[in-house]
Amino acid sequence: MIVQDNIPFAIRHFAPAQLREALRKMHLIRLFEEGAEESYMRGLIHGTMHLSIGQEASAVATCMELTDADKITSTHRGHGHCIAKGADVGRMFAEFFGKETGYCHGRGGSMHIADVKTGNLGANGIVGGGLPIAVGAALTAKRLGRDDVTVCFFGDGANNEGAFHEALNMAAIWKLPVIFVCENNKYGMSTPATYATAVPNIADRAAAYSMPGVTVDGNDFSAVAEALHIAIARARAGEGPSLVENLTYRWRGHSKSDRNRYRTKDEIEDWMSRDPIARFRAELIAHGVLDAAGAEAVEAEAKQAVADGVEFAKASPAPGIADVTKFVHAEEAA
Amino acid sequence: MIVQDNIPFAIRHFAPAQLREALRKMHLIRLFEEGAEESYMRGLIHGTMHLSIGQEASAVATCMELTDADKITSTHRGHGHCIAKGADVGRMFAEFFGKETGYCHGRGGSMHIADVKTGNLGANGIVGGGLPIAVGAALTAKRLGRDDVTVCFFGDGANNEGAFHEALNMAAIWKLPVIFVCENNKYGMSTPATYATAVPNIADRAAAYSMPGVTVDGNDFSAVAEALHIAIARARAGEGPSLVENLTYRWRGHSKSDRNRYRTKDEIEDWMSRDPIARFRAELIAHGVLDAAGAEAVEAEAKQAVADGVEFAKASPAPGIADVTKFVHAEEAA
Amino acid sequence: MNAQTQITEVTPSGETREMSYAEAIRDAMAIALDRDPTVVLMGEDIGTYGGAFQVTLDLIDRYGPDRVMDTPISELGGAGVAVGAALTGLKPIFEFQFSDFAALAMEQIVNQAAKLRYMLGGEAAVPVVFRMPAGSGTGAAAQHSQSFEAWFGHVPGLKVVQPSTPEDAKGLLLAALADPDPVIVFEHKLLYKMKGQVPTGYYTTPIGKAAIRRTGSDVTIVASAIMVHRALEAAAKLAEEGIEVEVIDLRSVRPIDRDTIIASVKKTGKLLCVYEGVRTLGVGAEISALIAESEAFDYLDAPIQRLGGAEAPIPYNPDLERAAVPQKADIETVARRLAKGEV
Amino acid sequence: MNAQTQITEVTPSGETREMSYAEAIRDAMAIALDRDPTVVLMGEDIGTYGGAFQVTLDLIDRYGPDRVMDTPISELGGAGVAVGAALTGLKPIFEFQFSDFAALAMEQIVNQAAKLRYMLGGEAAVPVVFRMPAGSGTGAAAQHSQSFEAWFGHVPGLKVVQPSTPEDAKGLLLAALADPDPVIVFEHKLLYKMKGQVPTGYYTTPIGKAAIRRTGSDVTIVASAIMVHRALEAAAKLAEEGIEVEVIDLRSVRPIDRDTIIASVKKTGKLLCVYEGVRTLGVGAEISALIAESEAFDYLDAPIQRLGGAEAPIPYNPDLERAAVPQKADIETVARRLAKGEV
Ligand SMILES: Cc1ncc(C[n+]2csc(CCOP(=O)(O)OP(=O)(O)O)c2C)c(N)n1
Ligand SMILES: Cc1ncc(C[n+]2csc(CCOP(=O)(O)OP(=O)(O)O)c2C)c(N)n1
Ligand SMILES: [Mg+2]
Ligand SMILES: [Mg+2]
Repeated sequence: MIVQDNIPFAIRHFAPAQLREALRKMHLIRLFEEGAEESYMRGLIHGTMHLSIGQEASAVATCMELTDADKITSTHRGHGHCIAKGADVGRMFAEFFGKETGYCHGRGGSMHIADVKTGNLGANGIVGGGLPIAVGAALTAKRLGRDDVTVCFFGDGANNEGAFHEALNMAAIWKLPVIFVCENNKYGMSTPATYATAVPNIADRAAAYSMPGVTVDGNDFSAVAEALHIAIARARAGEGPSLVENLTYRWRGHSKSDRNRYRTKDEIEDWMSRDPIARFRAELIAHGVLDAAGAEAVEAEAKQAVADGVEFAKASPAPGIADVTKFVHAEEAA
Repeated sequence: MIVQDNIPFAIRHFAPAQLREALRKMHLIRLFEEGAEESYMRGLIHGTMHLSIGQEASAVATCMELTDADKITSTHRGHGHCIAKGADVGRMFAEFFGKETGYCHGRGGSMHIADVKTGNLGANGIVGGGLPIAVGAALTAKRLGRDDVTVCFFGDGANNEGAFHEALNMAAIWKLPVIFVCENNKYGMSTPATYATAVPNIADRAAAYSMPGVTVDGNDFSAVAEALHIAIARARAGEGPSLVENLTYRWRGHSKSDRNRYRTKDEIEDWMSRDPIARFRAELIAHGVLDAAGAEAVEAEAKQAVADGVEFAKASPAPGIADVTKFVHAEEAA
Repeated sequence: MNAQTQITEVTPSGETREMSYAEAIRDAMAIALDRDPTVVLMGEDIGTYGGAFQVTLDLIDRYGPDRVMDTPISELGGAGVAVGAALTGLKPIFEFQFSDFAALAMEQIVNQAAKLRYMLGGEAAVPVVFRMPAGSGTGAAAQHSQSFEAWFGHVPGLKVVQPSTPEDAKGLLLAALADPDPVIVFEHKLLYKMKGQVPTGYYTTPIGKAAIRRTGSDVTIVASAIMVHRALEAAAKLAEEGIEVEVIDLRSVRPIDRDTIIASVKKTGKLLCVYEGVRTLGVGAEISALIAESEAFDYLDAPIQRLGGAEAPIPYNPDLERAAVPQKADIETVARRLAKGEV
Repeated sequence: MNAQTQITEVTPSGETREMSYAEAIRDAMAIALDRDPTVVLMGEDIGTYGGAFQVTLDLIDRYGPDRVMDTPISELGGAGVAVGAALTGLKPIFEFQFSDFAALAMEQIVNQAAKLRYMLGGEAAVPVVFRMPAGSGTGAAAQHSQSFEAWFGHVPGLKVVQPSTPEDAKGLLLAALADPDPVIVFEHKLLYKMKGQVPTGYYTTPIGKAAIRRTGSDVTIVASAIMVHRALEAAAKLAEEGIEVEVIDLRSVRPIDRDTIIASVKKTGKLLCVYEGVRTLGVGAEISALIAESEAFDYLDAPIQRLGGAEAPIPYNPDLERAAVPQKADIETVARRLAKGEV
């Protein structure tokens, strides 16, 4: 392939249909989360949730080259990952509404959203909880001689958990096909990464595990896709794990109860001006992958999917309370 | 001070009496552990224990500049640390014999040997258990405006515990006066550090916490003392933590039940030929700190202390079984 | 900061003020920070954010980041730092954001904090307090809704309390801090907004004493945390039917106040234990067992009943979530049947 | 290694062989490794070293390091890797070197493994086995001698077994592995050298069934792990005095075999629970409570007795250590008093 320096990696590397689909997923994530927010306000969703609005490029670009056989482990801020990996927003809404048709049959909610069939092993309510699990998934692939890889999403806050250290070390010594993707959105809840983490970039810590570490602009779809392309190739070639750090930002508060006392309006607005979706969309148009009308159509498609999803969820049945202990154990073993 | 390049740091830096005392402690550790081994064979000690024979320079040189106000946290292989910090071998034997006069009144044994008065916060049965505790001790010093430092001993095996990561990160972000001293004796039980740890030197991991990390010959008294001198000065000056890695070797098996299937005879003999005590002793003689007779006298002193210690321990009373729940809570709160 | 180790005495004023459970805890912490310079608060997002449940709220503004320390997301290490600090002269109050995350720190709490005094033959003390927001009912699902008090209650060297009122939340926290040994305080998330009269100034509520919240002669209910309120509601309802329920607020899981419970059961002859933790091996198992082995055994007129959490993780769906822990109606039903001799 | 997911059937031979408890566990693991290519063993020093208690011994020589994996000293991460592997197609048997170190891994065992199937609405399974050498008696003091079965027994989604014989050690481990959900196996360190007849070949011992080890009509003792043997010794002694003790080996803490225990207590009218874990909130509390709430209540002729571990960490001194857990003489004394109506 002839490298054309002025053309971003993603445009060179992916077919137009793939790029269009990526844009669709980014819109879908944004619209899904806006829809979830609205449903929450209207009392259709209870509990809490963690929105990833502003981080869509990171989710979608990271999953760009993954197949359903490849696995991801996700986080409490996992809606984007779930959609990026191929989940259906109707079943996601149904889960958030606590319905039997939801991905977790209403037992998990936002914090445990999963879609095992598309390789999403689940969001996780425990910060850092998915890190060793991802390493285990990669171990399975290696032991069973499969070539699937596992992508482990985690946040800047999670990188200070002991689980991070133990997981990266084991992945490295066993050369496992896992890619650790840190979504560094500058804060773990209210705590700045600059306060909580003793190094400037999370990727600096890759050296402690003799693995490659790279920090990229997480709002630049192509930059993320390229970093993942390299890391996935390395993993599939049996050369072991990598750490990729996507610098990004969440526009919303940490969760539904955030008074937002730790970020300035200026900072938030500055980051909103770097909207990853608008950026990617402009890029696609600039490189002739789509025209403006085509982009509108993509967005409209996503909008329709969200509207349909909400309707599906609303119309779905809730689990019966007699089933409170169902799924604790396998049926046959119950 | 004029640096004389051919004279080792320790000889330049410490007074002859201090160096003599250091040699005495190294002998004392060796002889104490040999005495403990013998007592174990004779059934005076039960349970298990972890001998540090071969690692004496690391223990003594590390503690060289510490006062009783300075703290250490020790490990399951902690006899050397305990003696280096100033403990009395009689009370140590008494502890091993399960006696009321022991440092832990017979409740702790080898794995929990401690001497809070000399600043030894205790050995630890949990690998890595002392790491965050040391950080806490350093936090106390900083909060209370004291200038004492804490030295945290841990092994190469412990460096793969999550506690290592969390502790070093917190020490770094809070710039606490703590020195992490890794005694890298090449194995965690049977597991080679080269297998279990994804970096060649444990000190390489210091970079992940933006702290200085240095690897020294842990059987070279002076090299260890110098590394600690620098780290302690840094800590006392409020500049934060350091990581010092002492490369050393245990001559004995991991514990009393080791079949030693993971090390070659050659390797063990090679390391025995690098005896840190003989080396330090020769150095002291070479630099005129002591003559051969003086060195003999030092060793004899240590021998006597061990013999006296065993007698003290034997003659001491055991706790009464009615006291099994004594010390669970403070007396007044019991 | 300068070394200053004497404790400033604050005289209790004899007055009370209406406060929420969360405010009462905050008040206790402020008093502790005022009177003892060795007290520090530690935890994730307890500073500017004010804590996940806004319990520390503005304490950082009043006491600064050296006394109100945000910790990285490092539960094991954070708890261990608190243990090490307590061992050497500070009195840390460490907040877990949710008690579920204490699962990451069991090593430091159980293997270290609980045992250090003993392992060192009385030569060391670990005066640390761990605050644990616990319980279900917030739609936060299986990893944010657990009740671990039975785990800690099983560990010698710890004390474990579960305040159910604002007054106790303050008094037990101050007692925990005054205690020379590690204390675990379970705070129920659904109680944070509950209001009540709370004495102003410094006071302690003794650890290890249950409280009789309602006297009655027909059935004894021993309940803990939020279940105390559900039991009281059930008791009020049953009183209308002429059934007099004695409601004991357990307050302390370790040590357990045997005497109060035994005396009550000797009077009523009937015991129902109500707790939110999983039924099997939960707090009610211990209460049942201590009665069954005590002199109260001979006074028992009916099998001892337990209402505990379902044998399932806490589900997300709100109806399932409610079904997973005892509700007022469940308590009412069982207590009624017990009173009527139907079990 | 190549993907190969079918399970090779091994027919039980109908024969038995004398083996130690440790050998029986090893035999189970070898059979599992032979018949199912997805089985892997993980743990610290389980390879060349053969495991801290020499349970895996030479399995690394027979199966190689891909099937018998030494893990770094990373209990949380190691357990989590096992969980992730189980979630995606392997069947890991993870050995904790001492069960005490599971305190570091409660997060992965309890928050993840135990709940994943439920949180994901049945769409996932975590068929992992955690092996836990437990108990006191080796002079290893407070951090190497604990009995945590009550903690895990309190957690829905887990199964928890405590084999007391070589035959059960093998059969329960194979049953654990065949189980589609996570199972915790507590192995008592003092039993590793105990010998017994063990069926050769593949078989499973059902999880959740207690075993009546001795029948008797005067007193029921429900004992677990090593306490089964002490109870049997005590029972033999008491038989000489004409006191007939029924000894039930609990075997499974979660689920508990209610039926067997209830039937026995209905027969004897007297119950003594004997367990090594700390008395308060230990396994005996649950057994007592389940009887006190059951139809067996009406058959009880005496208060339910419990003999559990002291309310203290396990001390180092050997005499103190023995005093900290029930011994044969203690069981004898309490069972005798119970039989004679002295309690
Ligand atoms: C073990 C654990 N500790 C604390 C929390 C509470 N909590 C949930 S999300 C979060 C912040 C996580 O920060 P980061 O990893 O940066 O992810 P982000 O929320 O920024 O996406 C915290 C503290 C938790 N869920 N689990
Ligand atoms: C948390 C924990 N895991 C495992 C063990 C068992 N164990 C005791 S010492 C040891 C090896 C420790 O290696 P290292 O840190 O290098 O210290 P060394 O023994 O070499 O001095 C192990 C695995 C333990 N005591 N604690
Ligand atoms: Mg973040
Ligand atoms: Mg080592």
